[in-house]
Amino acid sequence: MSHDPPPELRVGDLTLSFGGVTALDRVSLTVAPGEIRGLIGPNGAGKTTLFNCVTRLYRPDSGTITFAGHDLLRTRPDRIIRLGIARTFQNLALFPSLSVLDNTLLGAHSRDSSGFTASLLGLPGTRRAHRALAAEAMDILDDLGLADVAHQEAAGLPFGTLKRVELARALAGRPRLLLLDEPAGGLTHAEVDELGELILRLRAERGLGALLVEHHMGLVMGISDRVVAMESGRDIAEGAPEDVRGDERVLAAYLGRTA
Amino acid sequence: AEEETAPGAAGGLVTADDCLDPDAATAAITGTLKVGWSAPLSGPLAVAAGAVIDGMKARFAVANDAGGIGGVKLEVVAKDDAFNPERAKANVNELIQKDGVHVLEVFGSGQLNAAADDQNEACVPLLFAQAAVPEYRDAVNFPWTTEYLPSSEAEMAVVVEQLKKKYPNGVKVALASNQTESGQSYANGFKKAIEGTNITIAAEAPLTDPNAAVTTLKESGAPVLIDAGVTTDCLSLSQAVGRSGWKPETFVQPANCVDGKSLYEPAGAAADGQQVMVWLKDPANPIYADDAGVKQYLADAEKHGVKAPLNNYTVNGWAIGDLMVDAFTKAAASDDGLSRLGIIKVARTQTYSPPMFIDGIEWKMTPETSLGIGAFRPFTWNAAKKSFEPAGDVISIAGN
Amino acid sequence: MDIFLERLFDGITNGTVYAIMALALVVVFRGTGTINFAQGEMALFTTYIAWALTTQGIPVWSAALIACAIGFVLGAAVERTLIRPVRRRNDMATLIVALGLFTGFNALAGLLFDAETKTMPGLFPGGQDDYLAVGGARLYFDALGVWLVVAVLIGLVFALFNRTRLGLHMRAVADNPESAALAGVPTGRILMLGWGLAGIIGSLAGVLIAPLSAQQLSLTTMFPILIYASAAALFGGLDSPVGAVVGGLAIGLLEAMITGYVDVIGGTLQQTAALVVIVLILLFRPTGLFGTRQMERL
Amino acid sequence: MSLLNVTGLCAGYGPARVLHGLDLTVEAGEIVVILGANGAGKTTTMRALSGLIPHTGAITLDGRPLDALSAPQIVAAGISLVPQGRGTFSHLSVLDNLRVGAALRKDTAAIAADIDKWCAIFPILAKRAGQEAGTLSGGEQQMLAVARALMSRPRLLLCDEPSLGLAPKIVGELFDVLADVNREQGTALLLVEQNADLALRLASRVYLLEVGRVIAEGDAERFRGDESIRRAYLGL
Amino acid sequence: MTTTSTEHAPPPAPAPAKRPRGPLLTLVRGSAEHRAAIAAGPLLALAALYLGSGLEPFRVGQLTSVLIFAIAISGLNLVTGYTGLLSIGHSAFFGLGAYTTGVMIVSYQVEPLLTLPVAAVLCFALGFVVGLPALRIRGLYLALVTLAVGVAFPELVKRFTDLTGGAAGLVIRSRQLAPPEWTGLGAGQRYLWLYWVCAVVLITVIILIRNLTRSRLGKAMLAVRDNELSAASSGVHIASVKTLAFGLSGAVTGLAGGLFAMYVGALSPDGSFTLLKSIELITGLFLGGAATLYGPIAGALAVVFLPYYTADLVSGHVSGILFGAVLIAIVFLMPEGIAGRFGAVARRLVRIEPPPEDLPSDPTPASPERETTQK
Ligand SMILES: Nc1ncnc2c1ncn2[C@@H]1O[C@H](COP(=O)(O)OP(=O)(O)OP(=O)(O)O)[C@@H](O)[C@H]1O
Ligand SMILES: Nc1ncnc2c1ncn2[C@@H]1O[C@H](COP(=O)(O)OP(=O)(O)OP(=O)(O)O)[C@@H](O)[C@H]1O
Ligand SMILES: [Mg+2]
Ligand SMILES: [Mg+2]
Repeated sequence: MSHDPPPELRVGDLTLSFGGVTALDRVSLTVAPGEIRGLIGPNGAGKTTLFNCVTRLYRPDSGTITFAGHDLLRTRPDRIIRLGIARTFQNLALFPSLSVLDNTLLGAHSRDSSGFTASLLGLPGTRRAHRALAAEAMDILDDLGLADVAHQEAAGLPFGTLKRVELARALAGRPRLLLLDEPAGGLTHAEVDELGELILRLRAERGLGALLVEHHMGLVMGISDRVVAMESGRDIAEGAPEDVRGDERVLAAYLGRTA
Repeated sequence: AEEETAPGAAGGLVTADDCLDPDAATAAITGTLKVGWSAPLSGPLAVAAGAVIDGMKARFAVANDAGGIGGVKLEVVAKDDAFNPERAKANVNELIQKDGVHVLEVFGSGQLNAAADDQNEACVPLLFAQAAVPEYRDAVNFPWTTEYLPSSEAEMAVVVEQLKKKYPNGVKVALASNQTESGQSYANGFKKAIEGTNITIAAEAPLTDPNAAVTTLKESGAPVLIDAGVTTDCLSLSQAVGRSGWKPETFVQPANCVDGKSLYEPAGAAADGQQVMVWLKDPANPIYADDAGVKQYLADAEKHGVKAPLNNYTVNGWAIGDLMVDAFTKAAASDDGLSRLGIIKVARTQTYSPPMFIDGIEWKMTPETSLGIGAFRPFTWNAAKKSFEPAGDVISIAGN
Repeated sequence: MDIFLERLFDGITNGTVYAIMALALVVVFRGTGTINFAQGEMALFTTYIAWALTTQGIPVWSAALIACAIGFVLGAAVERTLIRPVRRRNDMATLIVALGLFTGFNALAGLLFDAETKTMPGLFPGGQDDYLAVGGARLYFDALGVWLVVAVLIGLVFALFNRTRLGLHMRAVADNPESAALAGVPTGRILMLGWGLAGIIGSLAGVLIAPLSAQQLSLTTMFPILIYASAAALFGGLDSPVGAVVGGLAIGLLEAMITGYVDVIGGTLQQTAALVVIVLILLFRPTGLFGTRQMERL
Repeated sequence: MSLLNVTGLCAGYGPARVLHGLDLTVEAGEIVVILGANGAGKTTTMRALSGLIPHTGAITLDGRPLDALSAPQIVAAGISLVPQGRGTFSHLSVLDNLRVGAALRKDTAAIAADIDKWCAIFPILAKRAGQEAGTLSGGEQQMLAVARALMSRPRLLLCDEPSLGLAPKIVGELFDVLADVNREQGTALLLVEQNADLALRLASRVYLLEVGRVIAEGDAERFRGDESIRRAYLGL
Repeated sequence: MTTTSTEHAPPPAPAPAKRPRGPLLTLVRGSAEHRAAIAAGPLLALAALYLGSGLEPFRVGQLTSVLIFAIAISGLNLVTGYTGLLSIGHSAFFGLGAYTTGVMIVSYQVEPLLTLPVAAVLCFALGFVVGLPALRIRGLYLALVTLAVGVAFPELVKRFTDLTGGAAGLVIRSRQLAPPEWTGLGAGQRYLWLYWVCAVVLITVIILIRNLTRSRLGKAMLAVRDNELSAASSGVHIASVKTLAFGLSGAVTGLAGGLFAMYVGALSPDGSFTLLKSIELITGLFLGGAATLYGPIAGALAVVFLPYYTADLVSGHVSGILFGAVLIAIVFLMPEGIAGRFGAVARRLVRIEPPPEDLPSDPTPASPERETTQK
């Protein structure tokens, strides 16, 4: 793997419209390896749509997306995670009837290489592999303070908890780039701070990069290396957090007077 | 290719030697003789099956009133199979093993198929099955089974006989066939019967959608229309023919369409002149007003509370009951006595004319042929009078 | 030409039969978000009632109206007592209840009216001379009548859903019952109404279909029709009344034309063939012809 | 007499009990905020008040008991909820969503005026008027949910984390709007909010919830000012 | 059960603080008692099977059909229960399996048991093909595809009369089904032979499905059922999961079909392989408990014995009404299905606790029911 090009996400001139709505309008953006990149913008700016294009849930009308030299637009949705990109969903997209642990384990689906016949026969090797993954998933849950609910069904857990399960699932895929869509939604202040620390720690430990969509200014500005601001499908500002925070257009379109 | 023979088929004569329990097969029946039915008591066929059983029960009641078979009373045990072969199989086994019936009866050929092996092995006679599968007319392989319904082949042979007389130079025929087993066996029977004649099939259409079928058949311009269908097709086909404005010269319906009131009257003028092959007397038909058999039947039916005495299925059930009583009586008088073996031996060689069979038609089983009913009388429907009228004499194929 | 016309008329008539039943399915689906597999047998039951009334000398139109009224009450009652308590638990519970109703109503009809085939008088003149000659083919009034009823019905259902508050509330309840309740929509009453309306349409369908059906009125009349009506509704797009009708007509026409013109398939396979064609079309329009594209947003 | 009076509220899901005897009041025209950690039972409280889940204890609105009422009847009584997770009608158009919000109202002209009003306040709703609500962005749906709840012109509006997913600018505007509604129509507000600072600025009183119980209540003023409370309860 | 009574007031109050009584028995996972309890299950099952074999032959026959249905329903469970794809076309798999076995025995005199793998393979292929449209078509629309398959099967059987016997049906004579010599069973004990064959097949199927549902593919199936898009984002290849699920499901149901052919001997397209059979299987699945391992057995018992006893109790149409009523009653009383209900009761009585140190040694919960409860 050493000769792999650095896992850099490059989005170039991405455009997508739904009927009359242009959700993305020639957006370009790069996330360098190990970089934490904030992505902000008013509601409806196209942030989630950008994520959906990167993870191949939507097919853009034009533009390019590459990651570590791979053309993502020619990659199947289920292969994205193998390339090292995992995401969380803004509005929760968990598996409600599965336990928190199983939800997390599914994030590691692509890393489970046990053969079909072997698992059908219940061979010891596959069980061992499975147990190893489970132990790793448990560690992640521990890390996120979710160990207590590991065996509970996802349905019925409080919103804030589910947001963390989303994150746990994404981490279980051992990604090199995390796409986080409003991970702080529904979290308390204290939890938001912990989340910020966790992301920084992950970068330190695993060299993980992140593209962070968030309306919680404290979090974005606090941990991002650089921030991009979008409006109406276009990128309108880019730079260090302080610069973007002070940008006129960002102030007008996004931050308003509360900033 | 099979050299094995089924139990009891030694030289065409039934024996109990190979039975699982030979003693039970030869034991004399005392007390009550139970006839076990597996029939669709629920679902769309419930009325038909119910009527057959009702008719049989009434005939048994008459026999019981007269002292039974030498003191042995007759009883019917019926189980519902919802016209489902696997349930019929389970029923038959339960009837044999748990209810200890002496004689079996089933409704439908899939059901007979599912039951025949078990019942032959157990050496419990299955008599006058409501089916017409050629295989079971074979006394060697299925010594313990007989069928009641005339074979479609026999019926179609008679129909073709008729056609040959009417159209000596041959004729083109439009064939409407139902996609079920009985429909297909009619269609195949017809095709077999016209082999070597100059009758040809101009068009064949499935009855799944009668209107569509008629559109196609009418287009063929054939003067003869043959309905190779089941009971539910009779009326819908006449109506479709009527609506299409087509007037086939000859329109033959299958024997199971003989119920004038429900299957011909509603079609009005469209049904006029339609022909059908019949073996039973229709108690509602004025031509039998003075018939002794019919009068007796109606009186007995009334006495025993038969629900629909005029229904063709009831009459059939009665006639089967009659055939059974005859067989039981003869068995009681035979060397084997009133035992399962005695009964099947008689049934395999029985010759009898139930009073409700049209005069000149008899039930005939011989060790060589197990045809049962081998003759029919053609009738045509008179729409103005709303009744069937004879359209010739009894035609028999027995012997050829 | 006239044979083509005849097949066309046959196809349209069969198609309208499927269509009208499909409409009933669509009303339940749009109004409550479930598919009522017992719809056919409930319609069968009310049609038997209509038939029984006509044998008592009640004119067939009045009998049909009474059947519709009973259909409404029956549909509403079934929703209230049997469907609602299980609906929330899971979809499959609803399915099994519907299957229970399917068996139950069929058997009840058999018990009350026995299984013998009945001749249901038509709402429209259906004699052998009641037809219009069109290009050498015959277009019977009763078929034409059903065409008209279906045309009117589709208009009414469309207007109900798209032009009235009741329709809006029905759609809201089907979409998200909890939010509908939170908006003050009396969800219970709306669900009952939805099933009731479907009951009316179903009853009307039964009364119209029975005289035209090859099987007349018998315990097996409705099952095959329900199957094709479901196919029609799905083909059209489940939540679209227009789609239901187009779907029904498509199946009817496909069947008629395939039987008529495609010899290889002819005899036995026309239903299969019709469904296969539909599946092929679905591959290109995965949510039916007129169904709203289910956009999933995450 | 208080507008909303809740005493001894217990509720849960199946055998699992979440609320253990909650007492709570909201005066007419008042703005009250409920704070509490993840899983404290805030959403459960809101759902019980709206008649979505069974409960024991007493809930009255203007002295009238609500315990026997169904969710739509509670809306008719004057309580409306902006649920957590929005619960928009995803296959209905934005406009139809707003119309359903006015399900109980008969004043057609005023309804139309209200729709116009909300479309003016949240211009994106006007832009997306004909679009299926399910295709809106997260924040857009949140705006729609608030507007829809207000379409019934409630006397008491329950908001479960209304700022979730909204851009900072919109959050500010939304709180202004809520304040306006409160001022102009006298609508009382009961808010659940993670953005405690913002909520404390708007509200006059606060309840602090922990595992299904009220562990502290008092004037928002006090909470805003008292560093120790802020640190202990709000983690600020 | 999350009752969200939105309309009908007054919502029933939750039982005041009545915590479910403590479990009768608490077992520590991995302890000797726990292992004993786990071993007791199969032993009990074997004992029950052995007891069953001693009943009157017709009862053994009934039990054989229960076993066959249990296999067929287990097959349906894979695709409808675990993967969430409603299939109304499983009558076709059942039928294809039955006809494969039937034709091979009747026309080619193949040893009956050898026909079973062939039936399974053919049905796997058919399932795979049926699964292909599932890549584009979803939800109820997919049910239409399976409907087409269900409608097509009897029509095709009738169409290819030469091979299948057409509408008249295909009959396997019982002498072709005699038990092999090594069993020491006589021709008259055919029923016992078939009973044990079915039992062995069922046990094998259950073990395989158990392994499957714990495997990567099994979890992927559940994920596809719960949320397709997010499953894809987690790296699940939806297409292969769906086609494989359909294929495996078809193979298992086809296996049951092959056994059914041996059981009933008489195959008729209109008798046993219409959509009504699919409905029977679906009914069994949901009565027993979808997405549970043992639900299909409970469902099969219900499907075989409910109509039997309702027909015994009352005759004719009343039995149909009773059957419908019982069906609805079961849904009311046990919305999670019979097995689901029993699982819940069992969990209340016996609690399995993780060992004190709480190592995630076995990530799968003790009861197979738990991880898969319906939404
Ligand atoms: N499938 C779709 N059909 C129609 N419009 C869509 C669709 N998906 C997104 N849109 C529109 O595209 C725009 C961008 O949406 P997107 O979800 O990307 O916004 P966002 O930046 O994530 O906003 P938020 O911060 O509110 O989550 C929105 O206005 C939305 O209405
Ligand atoms: N549908 C449900 N079924 C079972 N338990 C539930 C359900 N919904 C919530 N709970 C439980 O109720 C408790 C309180 O949850 P609730 O959603 O009220 O918390 P919350 O305070 O709103 O949290 P958050 O800030 O994360 O939204 C939690 O322990 C949760 O697990
Ligand atoms: Mg977004
Ligand atoms: Mg909450």
